[in-house]
Amino acid sequence: MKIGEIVSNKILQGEYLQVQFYAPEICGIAAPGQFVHVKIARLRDRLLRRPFSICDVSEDGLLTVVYKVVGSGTEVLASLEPGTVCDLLGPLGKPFSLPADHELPIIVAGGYGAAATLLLAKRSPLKGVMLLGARSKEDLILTDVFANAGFTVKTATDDGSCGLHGRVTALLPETLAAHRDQKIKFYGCGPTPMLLALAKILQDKGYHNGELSLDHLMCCGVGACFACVVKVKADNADGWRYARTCKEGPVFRVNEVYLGDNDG
Amino acid sequence: MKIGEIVSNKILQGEYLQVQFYAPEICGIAAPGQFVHVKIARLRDRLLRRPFSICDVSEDGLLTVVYKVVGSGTEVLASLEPGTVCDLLGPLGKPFSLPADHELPIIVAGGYGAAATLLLAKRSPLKGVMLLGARSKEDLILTDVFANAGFTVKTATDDGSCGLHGRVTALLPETLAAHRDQKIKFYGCGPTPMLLALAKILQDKGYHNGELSLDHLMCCGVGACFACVVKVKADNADGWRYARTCKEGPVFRVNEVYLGDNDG
Amino acid sequence: MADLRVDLGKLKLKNPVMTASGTFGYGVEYHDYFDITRLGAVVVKGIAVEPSHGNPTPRVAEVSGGLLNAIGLQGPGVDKFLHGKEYLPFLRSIGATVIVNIWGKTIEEYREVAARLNAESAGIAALEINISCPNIKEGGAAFGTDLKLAHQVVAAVRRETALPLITKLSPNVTNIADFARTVTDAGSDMISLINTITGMAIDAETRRPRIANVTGGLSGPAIKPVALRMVYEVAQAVKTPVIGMGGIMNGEDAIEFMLAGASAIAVGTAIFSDPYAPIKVIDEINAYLERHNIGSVTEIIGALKV
Amino acid sequence: MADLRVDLGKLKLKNPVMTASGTFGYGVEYHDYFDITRLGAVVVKGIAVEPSHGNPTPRVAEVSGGLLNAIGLQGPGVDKFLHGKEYLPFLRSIGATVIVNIWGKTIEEYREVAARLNAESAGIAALEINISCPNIKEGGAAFGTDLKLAHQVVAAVRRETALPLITKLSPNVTNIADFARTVTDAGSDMISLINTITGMAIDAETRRPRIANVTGGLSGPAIKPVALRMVYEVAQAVKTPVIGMGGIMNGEDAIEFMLAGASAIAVGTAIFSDPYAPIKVIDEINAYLERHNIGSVTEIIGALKV
Ligand SMILES: Cc1cc2nc3c(=O)[nH]c(=O)nc-3n(C[C@H](O)[C@H](O)[C@H](O)COP(=O)(O)OP(=O)(O)OC[C@H]3O[C@@H](n4cnc5c(N)ncnc54)[C@H](O)[C@@H]3O)c2cc1C
Ligand SMILES: Cc1cc2nc3c(=O)[nH]c(=O)nc-3n(C[C@H](O)[C@H](O)[C@H](O)COP(=O)(O)OP(=O)(O)OC[C@H]3O[C@@H](n4cnc5c(N)ncnc54)[C@H](O)[C@@H]3O)c2cc1C
Ligand SMILES: Cc1cc2nc3c(=O)[nH]c(=O)nc-3n(C[C@H](O)[C@H](O)[C@H](O)COP(=O)(O)O)c2cc1C
Ligand SMILES: Cc1cc2nc3c(=O)[nH]c(=O)nc-3n(C[C@H](O)[C@H](O)[C@H](O)COP(=O)(O)O)c2cc1C
Ligand code: FES
Ligand code: FES
Repeated sequence: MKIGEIVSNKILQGEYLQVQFYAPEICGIAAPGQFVHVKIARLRDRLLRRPFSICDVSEDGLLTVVYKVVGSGTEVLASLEPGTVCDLLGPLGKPFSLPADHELPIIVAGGYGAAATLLLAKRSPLKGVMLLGARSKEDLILTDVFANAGFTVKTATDDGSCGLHGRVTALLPETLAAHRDQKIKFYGCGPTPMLLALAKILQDKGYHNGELSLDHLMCCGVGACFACVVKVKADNADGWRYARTCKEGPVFRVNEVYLGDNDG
Repeated sequence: MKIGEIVSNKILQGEYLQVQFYAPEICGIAAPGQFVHVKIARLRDRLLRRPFSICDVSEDGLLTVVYKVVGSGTEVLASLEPGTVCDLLGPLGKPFSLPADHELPIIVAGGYGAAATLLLAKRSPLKGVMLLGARSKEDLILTDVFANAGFTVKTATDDGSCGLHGRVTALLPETLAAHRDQKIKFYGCGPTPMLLALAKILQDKGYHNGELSLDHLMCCGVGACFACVVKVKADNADGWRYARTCKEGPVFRVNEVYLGDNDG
Repeated sequence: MADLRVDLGKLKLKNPVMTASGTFGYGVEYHDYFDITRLGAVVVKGIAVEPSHGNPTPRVAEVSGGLLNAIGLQGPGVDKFLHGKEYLPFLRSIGATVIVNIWGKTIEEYREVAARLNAESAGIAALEINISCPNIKEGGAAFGTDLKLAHQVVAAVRRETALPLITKLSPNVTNIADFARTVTDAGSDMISLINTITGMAIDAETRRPRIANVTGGLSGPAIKPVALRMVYEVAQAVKTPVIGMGGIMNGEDAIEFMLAGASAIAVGTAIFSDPYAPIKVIDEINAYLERHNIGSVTEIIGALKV
Repeated sequence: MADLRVDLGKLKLKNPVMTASGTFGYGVEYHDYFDITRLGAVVVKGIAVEPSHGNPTPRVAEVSGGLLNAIGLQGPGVDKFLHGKEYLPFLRSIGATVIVNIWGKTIEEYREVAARLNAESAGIAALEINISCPNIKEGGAAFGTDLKLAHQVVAAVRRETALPLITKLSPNVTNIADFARTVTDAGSDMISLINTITGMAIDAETRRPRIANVTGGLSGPAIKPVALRMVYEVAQAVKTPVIGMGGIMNGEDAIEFMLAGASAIAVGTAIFSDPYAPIKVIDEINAYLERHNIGSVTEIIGALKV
């Protein structure tokens, strides 16, 4: 098999697809929360690579990405047959740090956030709680995989079709109450508005032990172009600076996240 | 089958490939010497269509084009699998007029000129002579097809690997001698330098009964953009004007061809 | 069906979609493909006083996302345009809305072609002055890149005709808004932009320019961002109605130009890729408006939220 | 292996391939991918006197054959650049050939950053003055589109340093050759071009500009024909060595720029598509020269047959 070769590419669930690349080197060193930057073969009039979180890696060198078709790049990706070779750059970005042995991980995720935190769940010493939000039932992906990894999965949907009717952050209070005696480490991954809301809750409540994965439209993916920035707190007159989510992130500590006007 | 669908696409001989499209409407009205303007699916960063002479048409609606890979468009074309649908415009251009019942056609062709004159040969009332030139033996295409159509095929190659060692126009004198008593109609199709040389011989010798297919890099293919022009004789101070090979040509009368400095 | 009519001051069109001069011949070439009277307007290839050979070949080179051309304004001259059956008489006979693009090598030539067209103006909806030509009298400086010359040529044409006047701006300038103000000042009723951006292509193997004229004009999707920006700048600078063009391939592109401030748009290079492109653009604009519940296309003109 | 060394007057390079400022960070980001000392030069992202946030996001939009960006010159400021370990000290430590791209919002700021770099110039091969910035003192007119301002800023920097000086021209002007002459006059040893062309992208669905800054700079293959033309015009107009850039994706593109008159070239946006692009360009230039039996790359500079 060639490096970057697509081994399978099929519908995972609802709007989500799952593609597996043969990428033994990346698999060997990938850490939870990192991403690969994919040059999509055949997308000739578009120059940029597309970033995707590493969902899973296998010992035989298969790297799994879970994705949704949202534009031309993902449309072409969805049409690629097994055997097509793609050029992958990675693993890129600052990973989540694993919880310490005694720390209970609580993951709050939305959208492809579930995919971006699966490796974290698998590698956590203590198995914790996965709070997963989505628009509707069919968008709640990978719940069984998280359950198999030993996590308690709780869900919330905007339309109430599964789990709590409302925002995923609304699941936090009861979850925290249930684990009142444990040292908790928070993890978050999902749409930026959700993460900013989560960061506010955690910062307000003084839960500093946590990490959120904030990303933004990327070009280079390696920290060279300053396209992908979000505001993080800084020790300057403004109280913030733009940090590169591809290099200084995507994972930031809860406390780093700037809660003022954040266009990122 | 869909209109424009590729039915087969394979090597014909040497560097030449042959593609068949399902195009019943075009087949129904195509005349010898006309061309189709092909939008090559998947050539996303290139806007222009690629013009190809109609080599053959069948009663069941299959249109044959013979082509050589010379750049990105033909490279992509060569890679298209049967089932791919292309957008064809045509038939375009002024066709060859068929020889009258008593006229003996002598065709002088080089390169894909053989493909562009096959329909002419097939539809000629009298079967005549095909003079075919090429760089080397393996570039002499369709000789058996012309022979099957009743034509006498004589060849010339630059490297002497088949037929006369030299230019195809050198085959003219003996051919003319052999048919001294017949009314002859000349046809030419091939690289521009060859056609200009042929036009000069014919004009000098007073052989006015003939038609040459002169083409040039095309954009619109329908006469709208003036990209594809060659110089033809004109009744003005300069003695020439630029004629659109896609609309006023590609077929011009021998006598129309301008023999002064012709950049076309 | 949304209301597609647009009003460009003196010029009222059934829909905002025109063809870009030089990419649609004289209309007749495409009437076999679709009914060209369905177009907002047919803008014909540039017409001058005299017939003109145009440039030596090769005249075009395909480049990434675009086309480089140096056709050099080959054309029949105004006489033949007015009387040759495949030109204006044909367009008149089918009832197309016709805009005549004009050019000259001196101000006098511009003036004269405008006067000639004015004298037999039946069936002509407007004149479009292409000022991207070099002025041979003034040593080759293009009218379209010199504010004073641009003013002079528009004013000279204005004196000859009461026909609605469009001035087509060259993008090869530092400040496009200045040119918009100047030609408005000189009496232009509308502004169209952009013409092609000067570019060059080289064949590394032969070491020669890929077009005989060495440089040519770049068109197609490659120039769309520049065109959009200039349309936006001009629409901000003047009240004169704007006709936007440059790389429009589909209805979405057309909508973008209108949001930026264009009251109408023209489809050019896209036609070489698909002769039906202008008609598809009309349909796609309509589909967009219906999808967004917008009753009239005029509602999106300049409706960009910044 | 052909001889790839080029001589740009005061600046001698092991090969003609640089990185374009702003597309290669400060070098360190790519040193994991290949040995960046192999490059003719590493041109770092623009450095100013003070640290700078840059523009709000979104800062980029992908367009047909190109990229629109309005990063807004986010950067660490000259102090941190000189002393922060991931900046100049790193580049010095590995022995890279470094060109520092500089900018300012006033002439004084340009002068100051040049003076600061001059004072600690070990490891700096040249300065590149980015004049595409708006001059806040003069009401926002960009230095690079005003001949007088362009002259002043180059002259001011020239007085501060004996380092080889490159001036990077903006393509958003009517006559690029005039700017080449002016900056040469003001003491620039070399000229680089082109910077990005101002453009705009709009999201038809949201009706908003696709980048927060409304307009941005277009780069990539879309601008290559314009860049080639301007390089050619400048090379014809002045003797000052030219560094060409704009849409260079591979060795063939690089050769075309050198044929047009560039003594060296820079790879920019291509790096986002393939981080190894600059190294591949070096190899492909060499392969071209070997295939054509050309001993030295200098033989193709300006060797276009017109
Ligand atoms: C670090 C990182 C990890 C990601 N992981 C995943 C993942 O695991 N699964 C997944 O489905 N998607 C993921 N994304 C988003 C993914 O990169 C985009 O969906 C993809 O680039 C869109 O490409 P396109 O050509 O289909 O869409 P385009 O035509 O480029 O854009 C379509 C829409 O998607 C938005 N978009 C484009 N690029 C991005 C981007 N980089 N981030 C967010 N929105 C974007 C555009 O603004 C536009 O609205 C990730 C993004 C980042 C930055
Ligand atoms: C009326 C007409 C009929 C033709 N019939 C045939 C045919 O039956 N079989 C066939 O193999 N080819 C034919 N050609 C040539 C064919 O159109 C070109 O080979 C093709 O367009 C090249 O496309 P490309 O993308 O592969 O090459 P490009 O990358 O576009 O160009 C590669 C090389 O081919 C040259 N070239 C490009 N377009 C043309 C063109 N239109 N005419 C001549 N040279 C060109 C270029 O100058 C360049 O040197 C015909 C051309 C015309 C005008
Ligand atoms: C082949 C060709 C010929 C052109 N001829 C003319 C012309 O005669 N007069 C004119 O004003 N513009 C001419 N143009 C410019 C177009 O009208 C249009 O302004 C430009 O191509 C940008 O639009 P597009 O990207 O949609 O093609 C020509 C363009 C092309 C490609
Ligand atoms: C994301 C990005 C950032 C840039 N930043 C700078 C900069 O800081 N200083 C500068 O002089 N040019 C900057 N440029 C312009 C490039 O150096 C180059 O001139 C331009 O992109 C054209 O080359 P290309 O098409 O190869 O990218 C930047 C370009 C891009 C795409
Ligand atoms: S994408 Fe280039 S710095 Fe992050
Ligand atoms: S290709 Fe347009 S006129 Fe012939």
